[in-house]
Formats: sequence, C-alpha cells, structure tokens
Amino acid sequence: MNWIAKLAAKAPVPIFIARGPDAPDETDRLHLNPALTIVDTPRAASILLVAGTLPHALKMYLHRLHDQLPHPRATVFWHSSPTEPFSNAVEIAHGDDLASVLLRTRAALLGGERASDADVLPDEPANEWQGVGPHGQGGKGMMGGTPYGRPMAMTDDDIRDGLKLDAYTAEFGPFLPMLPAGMILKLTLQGDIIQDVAVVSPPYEDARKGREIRALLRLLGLPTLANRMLVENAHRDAGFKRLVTLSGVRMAIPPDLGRTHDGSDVRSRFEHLLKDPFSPQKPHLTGLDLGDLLEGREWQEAMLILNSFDNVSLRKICANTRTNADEDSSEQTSGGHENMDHSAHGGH
Amino acid sequence: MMTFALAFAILILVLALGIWFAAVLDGVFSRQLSGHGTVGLLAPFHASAVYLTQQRLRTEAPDQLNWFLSIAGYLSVAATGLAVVPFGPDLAVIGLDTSVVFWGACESLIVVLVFLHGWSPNAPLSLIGAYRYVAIGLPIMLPSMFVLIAVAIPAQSLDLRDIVASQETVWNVIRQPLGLPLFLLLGLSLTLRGPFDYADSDDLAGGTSAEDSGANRAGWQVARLAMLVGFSAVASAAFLGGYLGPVLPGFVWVIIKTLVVMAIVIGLSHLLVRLPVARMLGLIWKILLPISFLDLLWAGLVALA
Amino acid sequence: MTLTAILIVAAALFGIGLFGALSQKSFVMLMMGLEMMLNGTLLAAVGFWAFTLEGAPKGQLLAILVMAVMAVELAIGFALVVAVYRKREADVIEGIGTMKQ
Amino acid sequence: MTVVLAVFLIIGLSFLFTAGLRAGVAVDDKRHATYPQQRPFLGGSDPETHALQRFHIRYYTMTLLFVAFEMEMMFMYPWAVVFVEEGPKALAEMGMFLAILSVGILYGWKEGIFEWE
Amino acid sequence: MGRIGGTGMTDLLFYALSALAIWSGWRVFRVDSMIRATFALMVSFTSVGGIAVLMAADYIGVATVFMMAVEMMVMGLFMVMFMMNPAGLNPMQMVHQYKFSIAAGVLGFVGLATAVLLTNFPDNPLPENRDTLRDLGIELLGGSMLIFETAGVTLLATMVGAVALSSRRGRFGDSDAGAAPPGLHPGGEPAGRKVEKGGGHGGHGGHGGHQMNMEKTKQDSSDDPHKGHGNMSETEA
Repeated sequence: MNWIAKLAAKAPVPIFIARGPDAPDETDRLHLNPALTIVDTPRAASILLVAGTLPHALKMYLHRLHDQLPHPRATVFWHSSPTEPFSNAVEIAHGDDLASVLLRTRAALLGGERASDADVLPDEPANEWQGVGPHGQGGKGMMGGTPYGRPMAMTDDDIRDGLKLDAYTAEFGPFLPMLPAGMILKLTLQGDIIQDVAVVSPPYEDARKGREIRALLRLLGLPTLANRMLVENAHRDAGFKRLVTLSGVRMAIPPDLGRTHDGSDVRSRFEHLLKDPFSPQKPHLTGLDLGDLLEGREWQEAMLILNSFDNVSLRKICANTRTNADEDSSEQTSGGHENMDHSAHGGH
Repeated sequence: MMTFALAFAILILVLALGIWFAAVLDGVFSRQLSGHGTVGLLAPFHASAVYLTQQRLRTEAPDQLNWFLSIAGYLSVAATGLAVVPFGPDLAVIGLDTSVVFWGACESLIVVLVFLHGWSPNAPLSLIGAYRYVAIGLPIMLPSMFVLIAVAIPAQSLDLRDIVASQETVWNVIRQPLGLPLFLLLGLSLTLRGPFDYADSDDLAGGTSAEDSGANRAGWQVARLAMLVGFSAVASAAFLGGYLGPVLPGFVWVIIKTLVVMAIVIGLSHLLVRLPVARMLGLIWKILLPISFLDLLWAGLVALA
Repeated sequence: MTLTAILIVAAALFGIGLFGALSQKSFVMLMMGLEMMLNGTLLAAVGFWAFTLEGAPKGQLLAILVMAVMAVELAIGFALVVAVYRKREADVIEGIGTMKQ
Repeated sequence: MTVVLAVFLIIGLSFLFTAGLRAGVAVDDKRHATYPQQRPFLGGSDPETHALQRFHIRYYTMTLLFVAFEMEMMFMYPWAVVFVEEGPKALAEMGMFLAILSVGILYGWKEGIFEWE
Repeated sequence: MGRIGGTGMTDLLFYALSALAIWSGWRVFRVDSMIRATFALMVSFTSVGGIAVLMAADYIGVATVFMMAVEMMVMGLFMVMFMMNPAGLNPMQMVHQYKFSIAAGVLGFVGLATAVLLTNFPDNPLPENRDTLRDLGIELLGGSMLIFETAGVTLLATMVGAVALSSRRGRFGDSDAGAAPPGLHPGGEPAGRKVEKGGGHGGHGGHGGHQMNMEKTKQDSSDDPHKGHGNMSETEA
C-alpha cells in the first residue's frame, strides 16, 4: 500500500446506495455514520451498497449502475443475498456491523488483497457503429447514424416557447438520488423543461418516515438541515425550525407549484410536513396524473413537485399516468422520429 | 524581483492554507448544523486521497480537452484572482492599475469554465447544470461589478492597492454598507455554493461534476476551494481594509480577514435556500440590481459630501 | 514589438476573419467571422493608440467603441437568428435570404 | 510585462498541478473506461441518444439584454476613477447613462424575459 | 521608447501571444465542435488582450478579456442552440465558396500587410507617466460626452430591438403564430414548404451574385428537417 492509499484508508468510505423496497429503516440513518459518506453519483463511490432485495425488474438497472463505479470497487449486499452475477460480492451477515464491514472491504481493495469488481455487462458500445458511413459514424448524413454508439437527439416540438430544438428522451431512475427510490420515469426534455412524462415503474410502496421533508430540503439546497431531520426529535426543536424558516424556504417555493384539485400545492404540503414530518398530507388525487403535474416544468421545480407527495400518493398518481408501453404505441402512429431521419449529406 | 518572489511565496502560502482551512471549516459547519459528522484537521487530506486512488473515468464521446481545460482553468483563474490582492503596500503578485477590471475578467472566465465543465462529459445532468449556471452566473456579475466600482470611487483608482490604501480611516464595509453583502452573493456563485449552486447541485446528483471521478473530481473540488480563497481575499481587500491592521504584518491581516470572509460564505452556503432558477433570475434583475444601483449612488454621494 | 509587427498580426486576424465570414454557411458562424475581423481591428486600434497617438484618450475610446459594436452586432444578430428560426427552422444564411421576398 | 509574465506563470503552475493529479501518484490502476463504465449516469438507466444536442436554453433573450447592458461597464470603470475630480457633473452624466439603459431592463421585464421561456 | 519596453522578454511574450491569437483564430473555422470554435475565438481575443497589456493599454487589454469572455459565452449558447450537431459528433463541413474565401482571406492579409510595410507611420509612442485611465475618464465626461451618451442610446436601442425580435411574447401575440402554414390534411406536414424552397431557389436565380445559390441550396437540405424535401431539392440540383 503506498502512502496515498494509506491516507485514503483513513477517510470515510464513499458509498452509493441502491435501495430495494424492503431496505431497512437504518438506511437513511447511515448519513449520520461518521465512517461513511453517502454520495450522489456512482462516479464518486468506492462501494455499491445494495440495501434490501431488489425486484427482478430492476436487475438490469443495477447491473448498469454497478459498472459505472470507478475501480477499485466492490459490491456489498445488506439485508439481501448476492445474486448472479455478483458472485464476488460481500454479504453482511446477521449481526455484523455495516460500517466496519465496509471499512474492511475498502481497506482490502486499497491494499490489493481484494480484486476490484469486474464489469457485469459486456464491453461493447450501445449500438454497432464503427466504420460505417462517410465519417465512420455508423450511418448516413450529418445527423444520421450512431456516432460513438448512440444516435443523436432529434428535433421535436417545444411546449413552452415553440422553438423546435433537439429533445432528449431517456429513462431516469430508479437509483437517482433526487427521485423517490424505485421510481423510473421516461422523460422527454427540451433543455431543462420536461416535455413529456411516462411512468416506467412507480416508486416503492415503502413508508420511510420523513422522506418527503428531507428530500425537499435537499432539493432546496439545504442538505445539512435535511440531515438534521434524521437526528431524533429534531423536528420538535424550535431552534431548528427557526433555521429552516430563516433560510427563506417559503419564499423559494413558487406559489401554485404542483397544485392539486383540492387546492394544496408544494408550499402548503411543505408547511404541513414541517409541522409534522411523519404524517404527510394526503391530497385529493382523483384524475391527477404526472403529465399535468410535470409537463412544462423546469427540472428543480418538477423534482420539488414529485417529492412533495408521499409514496402512496405518488403510486396513485402514477397509476393514472400513461405508462411507457402506452407511449411506445402512440409513438408509432405519430411518427415523430422517422421525420427526423436525415438522409442529408454532411460531407461533400 | 525580490518583492515579486516574496509576494509569490505569500500567494502560495495563502492558497494552500486557505484551501485546507476552507475544507475543515466546511466540516465544522456541517457538524454544527446537522449534529453529526467528523471534524478533523487532516480530514480534507484523507478525503482527497480517496479520489486519487480511484480510476478516472471518461464518458461516451466526451470533450476530453475541454474537460481538462475547465478544471485546470478554474484553478488558474482562482489563483490569478488571488494574485491581484495586495499582501502589503505594493506587495501584489500582479500589480496592475486596473486590477478591479482584471478581477471582473476572472469572474466572467469562471462562467465559461464552469459551463465547459458541464458540457464536456456529454451527460444530461451535467449539461443541465452547466446551462443553469450560466443563467445565474452571468447576471450575478452585474451587482458585483457595481459594488466594485463603488469601492473604486473613494480610492479614485481601479487598483486594489489604492483601494486598500483608501480605507486607512474607515473600511468600505462601513462606508458602503450595501457593498459587502452583495459581493458575498457573487462569492457563493463563483464557488458554486449554497443558494447559488446551480451547477453542482443535489437535485442534479452533482450537476456538472456528476460524471467526475478520480483525479478529475479531486482537481475540481480543490479548484472550488481555491476559488473560495481567491474570492475571500478580494472581498477582504475591497471591503475589510486588506492588509491594514495594527501590530501584525500586513499579510497576516490579509490571511485573517480572508478566513473571516470564508467562514461567512461557508456559513451562508449552508443556511440559505436555493431558489428555482427562474425565480433566482428574476430576483437578481429585479431586486439585487436596483440595490446595487443604490449602493453606487450612496457611494457617489458619500464621496462628494 | 513594433507597430509594424502588431499591424501584421492584426492583418492576419482580419484575413482569417474574412475567410470565415465568406466561407461559413451558418449565420452564427458568419458572425464569428465578423467578430474575428473586429478582433484584428481592435488590435490595430490599440497599436495606433500606443505607438502613434502619444496615448491620446480618443484612441482608447475607439477601442471601446469597437467592442460596443461587437456587442451590438452580437445582440441584434442573435435576436435575428432566433426570429428567423421561429419562422423557418433554419439557421443558415439562405434562410434569411428568402425572407426578402 | 510583469503582469503577463505572472499570469503565464500562475496558469502554468495550475495546469501542472492538475496534470499532476492526473498522472496519478497513487493509481496503479490506470485502465481505460470500458463501454459500460462510459455510460452517462441516469440512475441505472440507458439513454436513447447523446446528451450533446441543440440544447434549448430558456433564458436566451436575457443573455442578449445582458450583453448589451454589460457594455456600460466599459464606460463606468474610467468614470469611477475621475468621479471625485469631476464631482456632480460625473454623477449627473452617469445617472443619465444608467437611466437610459435601465429603460431597456424595464422593457425586458415587461416582456417577461426573466422568466423561463 | 517610452513605457512600451523593447526588452527581449516583451518581444518573446508578444510573439507567443500573437502566435496563440492567430492559431486559435484559425482553429475557430477548422473545428467540428461549436463550443470549441467559440472558445477558440475567446482564446484569440484573450491573446489580443494580452498584447494590449504589453502595449501598456492595461484597461483596454483587460477589459477585452472581460467583455469577450461574456460575449463568447453568449455566443456559445446560441451556437449550440441553433447549429445542428453542435458537438461535432459527426465530422462536417458547413462551408461554401471555399476556394474563393481562402483567396479573399489571403488577399486581404497580403494587401493589408503590404500597406503596413509600405507606410511610414509617425512615431509618437505613449509617454512614460501618462495616466491613461484618468485621461479616458476625463475624455468621456468632457470632450466625448456626446459619444458616451449616444452609446447609451444605441445600447438601449439594441436591448429593445433584441428583446422585441427574440422574445416570443410580444404585443402582437406569439411571434411564431402563423409561422407554419396549416397542413393539407389535419396533423399533416405544413403545406407550402416545398413551394417555398423551390421558390427561393428559382427566385434567386436571376439575381446577380448568386451563382453559388445552386450549390448552397443543395447543402442547405441537410438543415431541412423534412426528409422528403431534402431529397427533392437534391435531385433538383
């Protein structure tokens, strides 16, 4: 072990958590553990912590996530058993202290006693492309083909100002830190405005206490105060509440954001949560779908709206929303994509 | 030549000390406010060592050149900004009679570099962070320029050395009370912190740095802290009388005042809420800009009185 | 560093700008050519100011005005691009050319 | 000259530092990122297209206003230097200048350009 | 020699900065990525700013960097917004009249350079102790007051014009209302676009100075979002 590795071994372990529906309650409280740093992106993590058992449908997502960690890396399964292809993963045995296992694993990684996890997925580009087309980009034309293994985004309508620029469509989730765990949304973005929403998978049904208020505080740029909520009885602490109020939270949430039919909006839901973080308001949800709530919204506002609902309400809203399967069929008819298949010629 | 070498040595000292101290201070604030966390004098070294043991990943079809340039450039601009600060009468690495404008150039280059940092990885969350940052990073420069022009008025010079000298009797923070608060907001924006952290925010899983790993991440975090040092030193020179102070040598005063400004900026970053970006844009143009006009008017009237 | 050397550099920048402005199809790239030409002009203006005008303030003012011209050109140019794009969804010069009709 | 030299020196050192980090004092593992590692982070999902695209910025009108407004700085810096010397005349002239430009901002405000278009 | 020292170091820095300015200026039109092009132009401006500082034009030099960084940032935003394939993921050449342009550029340079070499410029260098910034301030508030205020009005006009042109919301409703003609059948492609293209083509044929038009229309089709039409104009040409 060289001297940098020795220094690194003294730092908290950066972990990225992939949360399953039955993740233990202590998962949130890991934020308070001085031996760990919970990071927002796998790029910064040394260890992927799988907390709880993941539904089968999310396996593929976990594999992709796993491969995004930089070497040296390891996977640790907590309250679940390693599944194929994670044969080399560490499992926390019953009664073992999570933090000490993580520290031990990281030390072994740094010292070279433990080999870094190999990729789960095959080492090949998303699409075949090399060497085809006038520039070797895998297809015809300046915008055509799949340069570097992916096609380019295509022009699409915009619902805010009508400038037709390139729309970005992708599934977001299920392990994005700003989305409720387990939720996968297929979003079409023009810039940072959401143009179209389809639900691939609703969030888990879990009733983690106080998830909403912590998520909102984080989204509003107050992660330290969000962590404070994890401390026992913090929400009854008048000084803490004063800090939250003084930060200007009420002013920050735009009025009428995410209004439901019964008149509650993100601001009122937030205030309710601040009073009583463990029993979120149950707004009246009939006829409400994610499209109404999110389309035309800027990213941060959309995330605020999403996280102002508890998981049970969100699942109801998702049930009202178009699913990914619906969208695929509607795409067939509108033909938005083949329109854009530029046969044009980049080089002359 | 000797003065230059001395000034340069102090520059490196302030930068190294400042980066380390800023990292420690951030930990202290986190712990005080959230009631947990570790504070150690060596913690920043341990944390950065972790990055240096990790692989540096690239993404699909990234702009590798700009990725490097944005990180190295951010650090360079931070250090260059710090270099205009006088550590004593006529003891600045860059002794320029238009150093206020020079600092302005640094500010605008930062916007470019942060944008490039988000552009390079070819990833959606970074890209959103980059564009959002430009929306705020550009207009927030206006109030900061106005307050710097306001401090130049009594000094009758755009040279930070003269501006410090003009505060012999009374510091600008008292003479022009609106100046420092407005300038601090710029600091939050330049260092991608707290309420102005539109580039690297939590709602984008790290935004422009979401795809940084290994050495890239280490370099970017160091550069952010270096920027905090550079900004704080400029603020202390423009508003807190820079090297002026009894007994101790000038550069020690610079360090002390820089640390004070740094503590305020870090504190604010933990305690102020981040507005959705369109709201912040309106706030800057409709409220902060008129306030900075007021500051300028105030400075003008005081100078004439 | 003499005035001649500076003016030759300025001429080179101007030449590159001219090439860019004439050869680029896209309106936005054409504007970059114009900016490049103004870049050369700016350098020449500062050169004249420093070497032949004894530092008369009018020379500096000229340089500032060159910059103001750039800002105006940029703002109006891009506003036009946006307006044209709204109508035609095109960003090339020809898109503007057809507007004359 | 010393200014330019100092700037070059600082830039050079900063670049060296950043490159030094990359050279990797500690990383014995300098393998290239594999294709699965290169995929952009979307929480485990796979995007359909490249992210670099014609990105729709929502504040484009504001930037144009900003560029025009910012030109005023060029006039304000020299003004600040001679302000005390010139006295009320300077205040009046710059007041007029800023008042003229503020009309532009008010117009933009009225047109709603500080919103997200 | 005044303040502009003739020392070897100054010369060295001047050559370095000039080389950087010209090289990055050339790269602007040679790179595929729009962002690289924009910021190459910024580097060129920055180098010119550096040369100005070498010439003791501290204010103009530094302010050039300041202003140009901002302007290039804005330019970059618009480049990415409106140029196809802004990152240059597919290499491309968006140029026309290439040889003519090169000739014009070279001719421009040679002509100007010859003129420079053949002219005898007066030698009145910047005096040693001149406070150039103060001079400028006095000039602005005194002799050139009118220029200064006119600049203010011009900038105001620019602001108003830019906002009016680019903002969607306007006094007369959304500015793109009616931009696309109605479809021939509900939800179909807008009618008349084909005609418009063809019309533009034919209409220009008779004008002088439009010899390149044929070739341009052909290349232009790469920007036409409608596949069929692109092909059509190509076959026409």
